[in-house]
Amino acid sequence: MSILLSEKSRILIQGITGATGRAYAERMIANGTPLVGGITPGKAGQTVAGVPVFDTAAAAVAATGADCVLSSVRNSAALDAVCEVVEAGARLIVLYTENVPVHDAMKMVAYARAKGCFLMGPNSAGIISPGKANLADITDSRTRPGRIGIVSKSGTLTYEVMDSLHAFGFGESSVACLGGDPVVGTTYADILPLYDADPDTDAIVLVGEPGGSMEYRAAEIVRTLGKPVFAYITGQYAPAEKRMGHAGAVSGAGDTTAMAKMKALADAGAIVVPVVTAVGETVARHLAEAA
Amino acid sequence: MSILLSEKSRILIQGITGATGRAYAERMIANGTPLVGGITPGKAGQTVAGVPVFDTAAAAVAATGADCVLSSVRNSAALDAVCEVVEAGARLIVLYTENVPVHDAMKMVAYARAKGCFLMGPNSAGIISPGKANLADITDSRTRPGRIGIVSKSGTLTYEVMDSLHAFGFGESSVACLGGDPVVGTTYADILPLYDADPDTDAIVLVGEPGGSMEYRAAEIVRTLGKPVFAYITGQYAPAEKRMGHAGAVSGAGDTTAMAKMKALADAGAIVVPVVTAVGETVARHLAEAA
Amino acid sequence: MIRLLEFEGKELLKKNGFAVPPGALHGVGAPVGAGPWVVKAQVLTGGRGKAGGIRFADTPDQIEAHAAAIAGLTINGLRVQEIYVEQRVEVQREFYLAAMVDRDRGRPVILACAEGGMDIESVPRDKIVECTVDPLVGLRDYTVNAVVRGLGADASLAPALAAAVRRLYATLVAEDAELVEINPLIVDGAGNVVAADAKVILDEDAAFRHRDRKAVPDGTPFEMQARELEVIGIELDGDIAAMMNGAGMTMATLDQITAMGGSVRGLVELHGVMWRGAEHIAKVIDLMRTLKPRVLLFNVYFQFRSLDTIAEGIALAIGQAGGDMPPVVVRMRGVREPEARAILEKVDCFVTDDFATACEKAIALSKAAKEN
Amino acid sequence: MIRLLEFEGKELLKKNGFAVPPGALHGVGAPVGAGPWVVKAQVLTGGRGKAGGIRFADTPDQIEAHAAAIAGLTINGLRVQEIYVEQRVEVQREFYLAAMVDRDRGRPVILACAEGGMDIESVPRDKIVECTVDPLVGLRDYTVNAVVRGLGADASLAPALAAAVRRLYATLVAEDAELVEINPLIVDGAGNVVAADAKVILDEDAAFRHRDRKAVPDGTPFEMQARELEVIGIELDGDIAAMMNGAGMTMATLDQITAMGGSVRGLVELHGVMWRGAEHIAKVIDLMRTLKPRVLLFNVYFQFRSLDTIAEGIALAIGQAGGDMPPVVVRMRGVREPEARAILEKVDCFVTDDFATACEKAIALSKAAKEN
Repeated sequence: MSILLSEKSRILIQGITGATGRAYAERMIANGTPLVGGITPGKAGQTVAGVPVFDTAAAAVAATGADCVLSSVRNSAALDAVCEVVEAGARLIVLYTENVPVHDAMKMVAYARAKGCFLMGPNSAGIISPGKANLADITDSRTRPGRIGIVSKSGTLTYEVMDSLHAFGFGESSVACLGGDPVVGTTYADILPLYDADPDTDAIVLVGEPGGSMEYRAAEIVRTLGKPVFAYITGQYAPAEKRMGHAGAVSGAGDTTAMAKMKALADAGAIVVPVVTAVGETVARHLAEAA
Repeated sequence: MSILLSEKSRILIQGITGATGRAYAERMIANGTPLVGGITPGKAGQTVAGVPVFDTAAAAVAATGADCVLSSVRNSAALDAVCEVVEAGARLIVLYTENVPVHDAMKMVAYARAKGCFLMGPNSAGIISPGKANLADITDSRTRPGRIGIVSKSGTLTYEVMDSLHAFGFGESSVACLGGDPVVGTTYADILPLYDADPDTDAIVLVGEPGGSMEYRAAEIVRTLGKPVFAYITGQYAPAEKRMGHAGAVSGAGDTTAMAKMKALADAGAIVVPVVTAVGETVARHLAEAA
Repeated sequence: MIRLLEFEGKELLKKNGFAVPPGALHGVGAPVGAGPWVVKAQVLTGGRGKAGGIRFADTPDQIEAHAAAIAGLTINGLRVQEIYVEQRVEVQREFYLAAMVDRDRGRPVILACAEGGMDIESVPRDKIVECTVDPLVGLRDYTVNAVVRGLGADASLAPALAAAVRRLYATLVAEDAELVEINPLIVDGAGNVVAADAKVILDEDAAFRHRDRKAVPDGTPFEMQARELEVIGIELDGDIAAMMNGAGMTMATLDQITAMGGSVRGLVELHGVMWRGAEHIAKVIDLMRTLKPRVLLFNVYFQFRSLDTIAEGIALAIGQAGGDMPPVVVRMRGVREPEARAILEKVDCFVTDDFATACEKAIALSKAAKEN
Repeated sequence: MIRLLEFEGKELLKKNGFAVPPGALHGVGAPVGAGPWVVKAQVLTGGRGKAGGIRFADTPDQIEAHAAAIAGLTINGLRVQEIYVEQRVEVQREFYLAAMVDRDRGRPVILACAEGGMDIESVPRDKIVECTVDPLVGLRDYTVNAVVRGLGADASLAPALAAAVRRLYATLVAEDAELVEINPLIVDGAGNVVAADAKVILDEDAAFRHRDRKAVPDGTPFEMQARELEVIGIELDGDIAAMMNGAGMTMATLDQITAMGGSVRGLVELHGVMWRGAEHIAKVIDLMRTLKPRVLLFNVYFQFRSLDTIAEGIALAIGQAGGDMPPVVVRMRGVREPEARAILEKVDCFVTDDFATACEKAIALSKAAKEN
């Protein structure tokens, strides 16, 4: 199994006729991701990578039974795009778009939550269940099916974590990137229980960052889980009050520093890994000891 | 047991310092309904019927752990009132107020649904679980604890149904009045499964009316239930296109007539009762045959 | 439910930013601008064109002649209320566009059709685009664009039509309307988007947000008078006039009488005026008597308010009417029932606490009255 | 994050319907109206009063004297940018009122305190009323009323304060602001509610809705130049200048270098300019060289875009710099790695595919350079 996304998912790309949308569509079809259609207003009747294009999300969902959407639209269209697919009944949305205004992010997050939809992002690198479906900017060949669940705010850092795990023979059940912006839809607290309930996940790797309180809510959940959680928090030496591209990574008030979060997660029972390159080794050592 | 409301509910009255609010509060306390407080902006610190008054719903919920609200405010304040208690985390709201603008009703219904809150009304006569809690304009002494669940759009007609049931020795597990307006929060389709799952309910009485399609959605649910449903639809001889006080009772298009609804419910397996005074007798006969 | 005449609807559209053809009520000053004109019957029903209620005029004299002819019309049983004269607009293209409250789905809905000017009910369902709006997020671009695509116009018209769709939805919400229908919405000779007709229904429950609005719901004189007394009255053509509390009870009483072989002359639902006291109730009863029913039936069940008031009202009305009162049947149940019974013992009426018995008695009395 | 100076913030408040004291920048025409005036340092930091940045003037001569004194000030390490002169307002009452984006809760929040004019962080938490707004329903009366109660004013002021709260929230949303803080909000001698100060932060990501707005985020010259190249630059005071893709990688590289005993001179996050090509990358590298780092480190991992571009950019920059280039360490992984390696084999740099190895090498080189 896997979380949120599987070979049974029915996927749409919003903005499928754009350059990025088209590239994703072709990669998905080439790698066996169950893409069933796309949405571009005014382009109904066309096909991209062999799947049909629809004018509206409602028409696409009605025709294909789609439940997952990868959205790659310009930032000024992001709020509209997310509202449309939420209203059409999507259960999972990856919003890849960066630089979404925070007021738009607050609205789309509130709406998606109200409708029980998992919104990854804004500014999410996506979600992938290796060997089953890929709704992420992560290359299929760089992932490996396995039994570790990853949840991360960062996209690029996730590549490092996977490499580190692969070096010790591990693979991933799913990889969920929450998005680098300060206001995102799905949080650690939403994802952790899904991995805990997934029979094909043995352990969870959580990648966090300074700023915000999302990792504290995660720590509360960690206390309730049966599976080991390995946590790496980036930005341990980040200067205070600087903005690191991800607007979320603002280490402002004292207790939203990486160090404070590492302590909170350790107190809650997580195994804290100090450098990202040590994740695989730490997981291997711990699981060997537990066995 | 009962549905939605029990002796463990923690109840607030919104507008408790008004004449109607005060009357409800005193009746609740006198009859053992678990009233824990009230809300009237600017009146924090007062008490009514021995329970504390708060300025805001948020403060009242924080102080009392309340989860249910009876709202009796003027129609111009109804949207605001419902949004406030929904946001404060109420799980059940009875909106007694009549003449709520339909645009306000649409907004409050959408918001309550989005937050997973059962909103009875606008224009609901309330909900009562006899012997446990009374959030309705139904006198406690006119109800009788028992094993029949009632769900009705009408308030007054519910009195007739109870009398008719009592005459044959039955009582009620709960009585839920959805509200007479065309746009209301909780519908038959929401309530029927709750009665079906309630171990202390043996049978369900559904009271409907012409106009709208709510009874058709109810019929779809009736097919899936294990318990017998007795349906009475009022307005069988109502003139078309007339407004009967409840704005909802407009029998416009052919298939929203009482007769068409009775047929749909009968086809779905409900036992249709042609006149309201025959409800008790029909239930008694059917349950005796089934036994 | 307040239904507006075309010219009232157009005033409301204009206030909300729509272009409408220049026009004025006939008899209010000179005709607006230069001809040609259209002379239009103002009446709350459709099919005006076929009934001769819409005529073209090239000269002021023709306006007068048409107005005189239209003034005498009765269309679908309704007399023409006003005559409206507006400049005739050159039509390049016609659309259907409407926004309404969908009571079933509990949401606003926008309807659009590439063909305008005809009865929308006669248009095949698959030619009508229907989009609901979630009030939690309001009207968003994806819906506007879907509606505009549904109108099937050239791309060059899309921005103007999108603006019209946004304006339409804003009007529905801002005016607390249940329906704003523009049929046809036209593109005129100069390429402007103009509302050539307007059908508007307003929500009377939102009057508190529109203090300047004079609520003018329609109905028979009996129904209008009932509304003035703040009760809901419905006029039918049978024998028994019945007064109930609650809409459900009102309909159930009608059902019961009809099912038992009786007939109803009128219904009054008095929920909401009980606090006004016995004299107000007596006034409502006087109004019921204007229907000349063969029997007056009261069927009330109060669980919150007490029955004394209604009993006093009935006693008062019987006393004031003298001998001019039809037979009275009262079914009462609820709070302070013995006290209410004591009041009614002093006047001439039949009292019971049973719904079916009351209906039976009222039917028997009405049949007896008929035979006399 | 665009922080506005007080006078810019007040212009924005005025545009959104707030009353502000009449004022103008010093040197732009004559002082507004009659005295007395306040002469205020315009600088993006607090504590202006204590630092002598706010002075009262009764005559134009005093304005000039104060302006000259203030112009020379450095407050909390920042030079005064402008001097603003406004009419002095008689203060009857002071409040604190702010609306901001609460990034943790993902909601707008309104803060209010009955005591204004002081640093809000020094006010006891229980004296501050904090209300969030659910974007699904917007600001509603129950929240407005709760905020107004939190201001603790007389009932006679409530309508004016309620209007101010609504206006504040509308400003936050309409201007795509992250913060609109009015401290103090005052009641003047005539009983009017006036914004006596303004602290505003705007969301630069919403620039597409505010085309007329000139985005002026602040930072060091290096950081500003980085922004012009559409990358994010951060200046520190160590030895190694590093360029990464992704914010997470940027922070992780800083962590790794620091944890391994090295130090960082600057960070550049280049995600988002890859499509611009090698020449743009070379320009960014030139900018990094202005920091005079002892070593240049590149740590990139591309799973979607290919590595050629970055390799070409590095090769180009090394070629153009001639001998004036610090040692270069490149860690590359991802799409078209062999091709990228082939490009870098032609220039003088250390290449690896391992994160830790790259950091180790960069630290060793920076220590060697320091010893020379």
